[in-house]
Amino acid sequence: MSGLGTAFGSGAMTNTINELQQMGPNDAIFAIGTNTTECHPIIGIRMLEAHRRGARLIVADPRETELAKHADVYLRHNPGSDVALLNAMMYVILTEGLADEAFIKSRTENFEACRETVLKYSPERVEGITGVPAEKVRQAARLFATAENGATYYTMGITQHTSGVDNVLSVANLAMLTGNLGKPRAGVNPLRGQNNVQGACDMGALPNVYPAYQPVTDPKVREKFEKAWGRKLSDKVGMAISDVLRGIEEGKVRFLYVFGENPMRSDPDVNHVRHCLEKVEFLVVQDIFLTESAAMADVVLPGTTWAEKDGTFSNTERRVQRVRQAVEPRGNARPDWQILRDLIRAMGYPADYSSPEEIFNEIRTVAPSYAGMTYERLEKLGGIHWPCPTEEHPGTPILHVGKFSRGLGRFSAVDWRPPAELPDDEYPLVLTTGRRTAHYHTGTMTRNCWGLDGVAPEEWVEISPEDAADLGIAHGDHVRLTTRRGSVVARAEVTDRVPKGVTFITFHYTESAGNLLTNSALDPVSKTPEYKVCAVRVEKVSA
Amino acid sequence: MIYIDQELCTGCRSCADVCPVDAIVGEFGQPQSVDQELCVMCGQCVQVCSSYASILDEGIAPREQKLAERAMLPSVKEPLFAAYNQGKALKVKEALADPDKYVMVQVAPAVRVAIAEEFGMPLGSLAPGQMAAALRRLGFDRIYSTDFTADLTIMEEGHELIERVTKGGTLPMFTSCCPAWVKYLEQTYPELLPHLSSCKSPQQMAGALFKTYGAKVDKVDPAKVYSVSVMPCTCKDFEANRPEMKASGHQDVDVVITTRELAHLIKDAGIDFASLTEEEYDRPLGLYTGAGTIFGATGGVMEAALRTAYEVITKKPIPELDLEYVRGGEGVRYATVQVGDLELKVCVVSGLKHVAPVLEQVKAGTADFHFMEVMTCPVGCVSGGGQPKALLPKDRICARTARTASTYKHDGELRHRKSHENPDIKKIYKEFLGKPLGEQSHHLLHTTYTPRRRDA
Amino acid sequence: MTASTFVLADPTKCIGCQSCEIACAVAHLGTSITTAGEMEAPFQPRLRVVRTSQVTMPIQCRHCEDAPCANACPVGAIVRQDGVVLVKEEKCIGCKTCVLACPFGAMDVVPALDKGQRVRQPGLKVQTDEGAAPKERYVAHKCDLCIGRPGGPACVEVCLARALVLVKRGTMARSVKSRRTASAMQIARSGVQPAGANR
Amino acid sequence: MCALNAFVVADPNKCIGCKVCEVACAVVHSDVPVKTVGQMTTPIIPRLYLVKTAEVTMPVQCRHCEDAPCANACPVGAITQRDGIIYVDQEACVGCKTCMLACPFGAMEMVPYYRNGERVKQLRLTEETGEGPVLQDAFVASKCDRCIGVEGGPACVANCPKEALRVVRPDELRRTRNLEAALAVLESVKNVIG
Repeated sequence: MSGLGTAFGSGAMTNTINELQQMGPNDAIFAIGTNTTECHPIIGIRMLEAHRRGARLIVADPRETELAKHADVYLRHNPGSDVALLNAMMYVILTEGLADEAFIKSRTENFEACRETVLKYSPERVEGITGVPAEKVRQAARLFATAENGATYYTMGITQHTSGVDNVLSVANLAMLTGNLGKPRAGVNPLRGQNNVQGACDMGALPNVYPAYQPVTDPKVREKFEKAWGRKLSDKVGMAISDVLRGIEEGKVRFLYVFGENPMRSDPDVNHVRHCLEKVEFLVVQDIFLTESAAMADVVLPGTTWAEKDGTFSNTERRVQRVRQAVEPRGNARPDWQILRDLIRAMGYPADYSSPEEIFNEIRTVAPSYAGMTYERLEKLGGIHWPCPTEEHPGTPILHVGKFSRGLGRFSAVDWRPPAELPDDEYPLVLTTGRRTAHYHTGTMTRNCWGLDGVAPEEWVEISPEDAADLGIAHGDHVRLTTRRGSVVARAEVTDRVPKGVTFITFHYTESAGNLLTNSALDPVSKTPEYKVCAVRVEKVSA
Repeated sequence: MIYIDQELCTGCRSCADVCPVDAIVGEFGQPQSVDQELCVMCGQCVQVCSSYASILDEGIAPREQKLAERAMLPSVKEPLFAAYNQGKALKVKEALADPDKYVMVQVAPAVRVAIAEEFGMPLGSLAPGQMAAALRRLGFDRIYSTDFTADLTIMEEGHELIERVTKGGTLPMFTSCCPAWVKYLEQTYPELLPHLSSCKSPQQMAGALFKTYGAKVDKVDPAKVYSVSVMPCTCKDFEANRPEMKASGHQDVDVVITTRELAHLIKDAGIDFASLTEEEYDRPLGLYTGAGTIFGATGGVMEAALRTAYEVITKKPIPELDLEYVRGGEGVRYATVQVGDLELKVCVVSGLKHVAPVLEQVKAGTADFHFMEVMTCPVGCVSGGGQPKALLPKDRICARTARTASTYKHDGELRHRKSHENPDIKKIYKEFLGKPLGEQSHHLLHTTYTPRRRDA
Repeated sequence: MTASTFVLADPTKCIGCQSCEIACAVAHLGTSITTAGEMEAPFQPRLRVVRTSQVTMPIQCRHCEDAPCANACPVGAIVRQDGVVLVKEEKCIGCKTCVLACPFGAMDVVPALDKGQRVRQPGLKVQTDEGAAPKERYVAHKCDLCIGRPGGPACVEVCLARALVLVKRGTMARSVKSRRTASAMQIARSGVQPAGANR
Repeated sequence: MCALNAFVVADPNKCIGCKVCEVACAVVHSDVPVKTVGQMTTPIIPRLYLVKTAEVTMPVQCRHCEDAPCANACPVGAITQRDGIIYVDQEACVGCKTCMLACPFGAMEMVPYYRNGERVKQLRLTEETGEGPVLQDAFVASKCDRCIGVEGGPACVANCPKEALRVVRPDELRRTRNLEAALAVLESVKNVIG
């Protein structure tokens, strides 16, 4: 979010998913740090279909994902070496005259600084950092830059690093260098991990902005919201999750309201999270199942599932869509908006919303990018991409056409920095984390689904055949993974999906919670933890 | 003689894999038989055969009948397998029961490292004393050891080698103590027979002495002496029955039984082998040195000969007694030994199937050595066809290793380790034989060989 | 002669999502799974997704014309019915010879279910340190092409990548015919002729 | 879910019919340790049986059926499953032979009962003979126990000179075959696509 905001003026996906269906031989797909076929299977299938129609497919991932298997060029780079890899690709594009000079000249700024930095990163020089043969980097760069349109896709493999913002800036640099913005079948496309995370951000569920990314520090903005809501508002930026946990430790945060989130499984260094949740004076958790976090709460508020809900979801491509209630809520469960409304009322504010649509209409008055959307239009058009400023506006499938949200696209000079924790004698392997198709996040929903849990009932840690042989581990053995934070036991999947020196675990399973292991070191700007790299020791556990 | 029970054989031909002379005849999957003319009676097929008589198989002859066919004692309980050698235990039992017979027994070196296995002791257990005790319980009148005549063999063969090397006899010289090897050479390479040492095997030297010197010592009529031999070997009976083996004026060795058959006799007599206390062998023909006992292992004859030849030629004590370079496992080994001014080159062949290429070299005149030891069985007599038969393939290997180790252990622990230092060897030369290669020796201890080329 | 139809996956399309496994397990479950939460029935799909760095695709029964599983079955529990190779569960003794016989690994032996519930054996007990308890009945388990299911095989229906297809006798015949034609054309065009035919 | 019972099976294309497997089986199941033939005072009583006909040569043994018909047929509960092995409690067996009738493989046999190398006699069962009543020898059901507790696994497998026997773990076998089948499809798809 922070990275793309800096470069383009908007943190959202620039293009749409359906464009994949128009891709052909003149188009290129560059997927970096995204296990698309597993985590976004529908998009993954579209990518493979595009590839079958002739679209070029370049995949960069330390793990040989399903998508990587099909790639024209697969770059298996070391975890945490993304900036070096991307700079090396740009080096090739620059030195081989494949850059889009016209686009750079007319649409961007600060190119020289970026160029100067990139020219330090020849593919040969960074081989030691990335682990990718220089020739492969060259192939990938040429394949991408010579395509008429090149679309870049990424997810947490890019963002969940202490260099997450740098990684995103580099992706943005590459897209601008090749002129791949503001046009179809191109763009920079961060795929959101959850169905409505875009909507939550749009609504200002971030420490520094009001709905529609209007900064809390801007007096004019504050004035607008004070007028709309009839109350005095703070001019201070709020806390990131990591600040909240520190705040609890320091006694500054005494009340915590957790809402559709399971920090006891989703946050890094779970042992530390537990310590904080135990310490906080009053903990309220609102969820649809009694999660590990809810089990620690003073008060649990039962929420509703997707099938019991009404309202809108804003998906990864900024498309606002209606969600309609299918069944009545079970037991004491209530829709989130009702719980929140009653809470606001109890706190003395006269909230009198009677339906989600009423709330949506209020959103339209304060969030300019939603202003032109009505339930009727959403219904009729099957969803609208924001920004949609007026009721006559068709919505904006592609951002930055002709002009970036911030005016000129801004190049950044980005140097590679190593991850916060690297392997050493005590913890000799790299641990990286991610998801599997069958399960979603902390498994709160999916592990309660018979079929989904049926195909993936337990954790299988991926370990390379070489490392397994060194450690005397056979496929199916139980292994213990230990980091400086904690230790979990899981089955070993001996597979060359991971390279030598790298192990992989998910964070779906309570029995072997991956986030007991992960490092809570943060990106200095986005405050995103480095889930994707830490040092680990693996041992066979005798049965 | 070696036979294959047609009722039991499944035709797996595992025996053919170990037969060094391709004497196993038959189609795969069909019962096999032995080409007796080719067969050298090494008994390796007996050792490897795993096709046993099952109690669940109602279509085969009753056990009693099979025991009789094999001339086995009726009291034997052990399972029966398709490949077997015709036994002589019944004859021995008969002789022991005959008051008119003065029964002398010799036991070969390799028997003492294996016999205890048949009584539940670990593979390769060393039990010379218990064996002597058991033989005495069985009623043998004199308990002698082939190890003594092994020492004697060294005296004769060592001098023969020195003479051939120094006076220009046929070289290289071959050892002649393995009867299967001798038969093989007679039938396959008769033109090389002059290379064989003229020395009889230790068994036959003992046989010739039992009914001459031995009878004299005991003051018995040689005609009443019944000479029994206990061997790890299924070919020794063939050797004993060679027509020329009558130097004493009688059949030198009357009957040969195997290690396994001795165990049958001991069990038949109800002797609890494991609880016997150790006893000595009788003198003079039972006292032996380490050099004599290592005849049981491959390279042992060579090592024993070198220990003596070195000292006879150089008149100096040999600096190192354990000649590791001639020891080893299956295959061919070469070594060069500095004996005074002579650079003596030797060759050791363990396992008869490895000998043909070496013999081809000898025939071609390209063999660069003076002296060759050949043992038919894989690692020498300890792995002989008459030894206790391991039930599992891996134990067959373990047994070989353990028996070899015990053989060298025994050598290391004996008071004398060089044949020429055996006091009773010195004595017999003084009292009876004169000197090595002398006239009496020539008559009693040396022999000749017969080509037996099969007509095409 | 009626050649069997079968389901086959295209490894170039499959993304390994295992939706087919879930669809299969659900289709054969006999009870509803629409409510989340605790459910006792074991998860027993009749096809399995292979997922390695070389290949990703589900494997299921080919309904072989000379089904080795059926030919190996000592109790005649595997039969063909309308071209579908089926397990007669009531006859199966769980001997696993069919597992040994199947070259595809398409045969499994799993706990037998009656209305989603496991069934106990009359005699065989499992002896553990905690004592003896009746063993559950196990039966051979394989693809039955969702015989009797209105929408046809559930795996094919659910596959979003369209990686699974029902290969029918007609499909095969057409493909074989077109390959024969192509082969003939190739020989004709390349001028390859038998020796001596050049007159 | 616990794994399916493993079993031993022979490859008729490799088997030469030497019966080493039978001997090895009897050796490891002897309650008196035996190394050499001479140490054996009992007959060789194996738990797998060489079949040798014009068409086939291979030993046959128990499949450790999941629904073991032998066990389900046993009237005294002498056959149970322990650690994935269908196991005969020979002390409990009454020698009724129902298990032999039930087993479709002929893997069950009724054999003389030996303990410490000696035949076990019946408690009271006598046979009327000309010389009066004679106490009878005991017989028991006998079958493959996959060498439970034997170091190095089943003796037949470990000792076969032709490596014709192997332990089949059905789950592993299925996975391996699945993979091979998938690779074969991939190969043919590649060939067709070119």
